[in-house]
Amino acid sequence: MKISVVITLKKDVLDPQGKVIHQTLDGMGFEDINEVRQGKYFEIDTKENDKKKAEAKVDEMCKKLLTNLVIEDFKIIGSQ
Amino acid sequence: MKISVVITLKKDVLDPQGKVIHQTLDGMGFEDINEVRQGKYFEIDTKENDKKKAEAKVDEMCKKLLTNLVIEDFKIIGSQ
Amino acid sequence: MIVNEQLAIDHGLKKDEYKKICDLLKRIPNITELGIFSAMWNEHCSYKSSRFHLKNLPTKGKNVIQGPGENAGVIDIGDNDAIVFKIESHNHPSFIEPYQGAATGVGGIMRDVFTMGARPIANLNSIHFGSPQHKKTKNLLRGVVHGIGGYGNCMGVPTIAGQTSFDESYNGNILVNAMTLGHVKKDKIFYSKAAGLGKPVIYVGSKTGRDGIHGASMASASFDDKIEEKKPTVQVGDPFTEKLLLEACLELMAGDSIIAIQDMGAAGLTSSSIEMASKGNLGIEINLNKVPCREAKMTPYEIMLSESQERMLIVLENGKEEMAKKIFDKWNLDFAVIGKTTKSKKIELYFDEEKVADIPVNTLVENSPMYNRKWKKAKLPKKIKIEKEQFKTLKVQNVLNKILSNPNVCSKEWIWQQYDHTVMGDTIQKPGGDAGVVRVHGTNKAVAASVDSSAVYCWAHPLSGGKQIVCESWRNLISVGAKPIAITNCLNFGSPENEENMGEFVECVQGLGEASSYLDFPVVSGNVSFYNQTKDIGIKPTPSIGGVGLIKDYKNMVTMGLKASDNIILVIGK
Amino acid sequence: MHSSVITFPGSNCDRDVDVALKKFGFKNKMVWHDDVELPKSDLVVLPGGFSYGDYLRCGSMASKSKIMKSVLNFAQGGGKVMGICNGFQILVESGLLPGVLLRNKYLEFICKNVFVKVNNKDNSYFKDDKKDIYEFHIAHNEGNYFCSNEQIKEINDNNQIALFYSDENGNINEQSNPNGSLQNIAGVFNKQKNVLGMMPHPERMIDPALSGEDGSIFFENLINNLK
Ligand SMILES: Nc1ncnc2c1ncn2[C@@H]1O[C@H](COP(=O)(O)OP(=O)(O)O)[C@@H](O)[C@H]1O
Repeated sequence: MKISVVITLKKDVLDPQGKVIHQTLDGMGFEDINEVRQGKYFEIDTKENDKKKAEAKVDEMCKKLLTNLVIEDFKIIGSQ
Repeated sequence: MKISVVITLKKDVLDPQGKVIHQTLDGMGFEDINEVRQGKYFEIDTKENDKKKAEAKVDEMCKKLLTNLVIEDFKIIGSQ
Repeated sequence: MIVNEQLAIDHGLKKDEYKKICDLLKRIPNITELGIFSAMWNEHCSYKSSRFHLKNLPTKGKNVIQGPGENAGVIDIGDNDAIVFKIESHNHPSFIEPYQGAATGVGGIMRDVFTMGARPIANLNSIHFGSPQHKKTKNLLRGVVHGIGGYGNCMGVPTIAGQTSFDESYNGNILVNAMTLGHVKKDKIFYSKAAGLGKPVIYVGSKTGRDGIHGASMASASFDDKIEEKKPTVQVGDPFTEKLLLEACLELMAGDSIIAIQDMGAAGLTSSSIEMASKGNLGIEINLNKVPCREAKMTPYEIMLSESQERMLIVLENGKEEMAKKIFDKWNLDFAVIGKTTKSKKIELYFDEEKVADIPVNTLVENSPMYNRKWKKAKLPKKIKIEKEQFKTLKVQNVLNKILSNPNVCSKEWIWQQYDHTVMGDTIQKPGGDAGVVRVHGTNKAVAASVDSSAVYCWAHPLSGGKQIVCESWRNLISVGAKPIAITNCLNFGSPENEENMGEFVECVQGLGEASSYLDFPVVSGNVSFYNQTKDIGIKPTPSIGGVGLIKDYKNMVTMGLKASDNIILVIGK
Repeated sequence: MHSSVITFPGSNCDRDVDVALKKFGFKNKMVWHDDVELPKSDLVVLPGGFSYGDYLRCGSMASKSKIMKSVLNFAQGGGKVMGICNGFQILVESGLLPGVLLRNKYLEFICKNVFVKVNNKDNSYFKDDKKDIYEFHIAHNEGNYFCSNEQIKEINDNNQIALFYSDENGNINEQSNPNGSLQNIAGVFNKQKNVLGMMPHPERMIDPALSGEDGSIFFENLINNLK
């Protein structure tokens, strides 16, 4: 089973990358943008085939390694 | 309108980060993993409120800046 | 929000400190004012437990241009050249978020140096971790090293030396001390003293966000089990913006429009504006609506206490605003006139047309608390007894292997290889020797720098440990052929409210002072980090000394590598 | 000989290259990324550093800056363009050179001396070179050269590889590959060989007091070839 997770910076945390990408897009003529935020994306392919169990495992991985909850949030966005 | 995009490495491109994360998770006792792939995630908040138009714009941004099509693929995963 | 004693205590103030605030103001402060007092009066900004002892350190010398009290110390190296340098701790944030904590530590110290008009030319760092076996050590070490490299490499400043140690007393409280050296022409040094009335006060750099609100208070509190709750106070660094800020500031500094400049470090806009006003014996008036903000609806309290990185405050000459703005526009940085200097000797803040703070500057600075804390001699650890007989059974080879494989002794190349140590094209002694050496660009002179600490010595005997560490710094500099000139110090200790920890501090500082007086090796800048402890147990006393020396002709530099076979090897000293 | 060095926001080896070019006889001009026109140049150098903080992908945003249009035209007209480190990354992102530079295999920034073997001397950068193997300095986080199977075939067929990581005797093997680069590639040319990108920094090795002097040999040879 393949679980997809998205990790984003918390709302009030500075996203230096997003800021510069926004400026660059603006300079390229994409002027309608309010904000760009960059995050990370993971696809974790596990042997576990039970959706609930697989998601619980990934939830644990996110908490223990993949995110630093000081500045980031995570969300499981798909399982297949 | 906020468009979410996921950018992933093409299948045949080596993902050393994913590999190291896999190994680390394995070492932490998550032994059921087949593979971990890391990608990027963007949330682009545009003034455009027409879903089709907004997505078309983001599609263009991805092609012109956000992805390097030699190694990456992108997918719009949500619009709200 | 109602301000009362409990709220003051929640801000880290003591009961009698809160009473003192009310007495000084002759009223109860509002929430913004309370925030300002708590930031200015905490240990990190006010040095309330250390000032009493620090004043005994020797700070003058014939090469000293600026001693402690400015953003960094400055020494004269002849021919109108001067070196600006300082070391700074970022211990607590690095434990919570090792990458960002270490990165912003490096960013902060570089800002201190270029605020004075100097281009940073070398970085150093002193990092201390718990036992290599401890479950957190590996991640912390990795994160810190990546953070230091991530910021310094992006800035294009070489990291030329450092120090790494492991000891279980840091298991719950690692140390990350970062040091920067910069080069400036002696007649182009900038200070933070505001002067003149009605001069525009300018904000430049990044926007203000809600990051690190109360970071300075966190640096003054010890870790306990509730550490998770303190998490959101960590800031994210943006070395790219800092690189732009560096170039923009140096470009503006090339002219003569700046009266005073101060970076926004701990306690952000609060401490920078108050320091400038205090040094100039002036008042400052700020319209907080003019401050560039990253988030909508930030309150005056948040704006004043935000620790967003990569920001500066400048007092300009009248009429230079347009010219200055052009420079910051070119570098794509925020620029805003947010206030002016006044003769009120007060800090006066306005928000939405309302006055939201009105505090006499002297109550925040001169009247800040100073404590001569109780202390007692720390109990010295027991001597380790090794019987003569035992020595005889040891094999030299085994002993050597054991020493060389000790994490505290083994090569640190895997660390410094992750730091760009050759950018700027003047690094003539890389990490791996006794001290790093960089040429002063375009001259025959070179500057040597080393950072040292020896917690075990200081723990075994604080007074001698304090002396030894200054001597070690001296030896490292003379070993590369440099004449030692001055030092900066970062004093990492446990709680000053614990009499034994305070005792370690007092005696170490005394030792430091004695050795540096004796060697004519004055202290020109420094930083104190207290409350390095987990629960009630303090770390081993860890003063880090950053020494700087001069090599008049870089061709006379000495390196430690053996040069040819059949040379005679001598041991000197006693 | 006239050269131009382009400063992007975040470039940090621009001064170092300026020093090196002048030392070996170039009349060098610094050019701002936001400028539209290149000054008259025999050589354009894109320096190392962290343009735009290396955010998104290294070199990606710099490749969109104003001056790059002129650089593109200049290169298409046969002008000599050299990218060092971040400059190399910008050149691949702008399409002037094939491939991409991925994160180093061991995920760590590497700063050290390496050896590189010159593969192709039939161009103005390495013609009449006295050396086959240089000791150069590298300092990067993303130097892991990669391209598709078809591309690598084309690159080899056109003899576009400029430099390989090797050991000091010129052996090209895994031990001498510091970052996981495909086939140990340290530098590539475009088809016409007027555009060169390389990860190593010759400008950091132009003085006996620095990491070495092989950079001096490189620059001396370069200016002679361009004359
Ligand atoms: N964190 C670090 N950053 C940069 N250089 C380091 C670091 N840690 C150690 N080094 C370098 O490794 C070498 C050995 O360090 P150390 O064992 O502390 O030296 P010493 O022999 O003076 O005790 C020194 O040259 C030092 O500059």
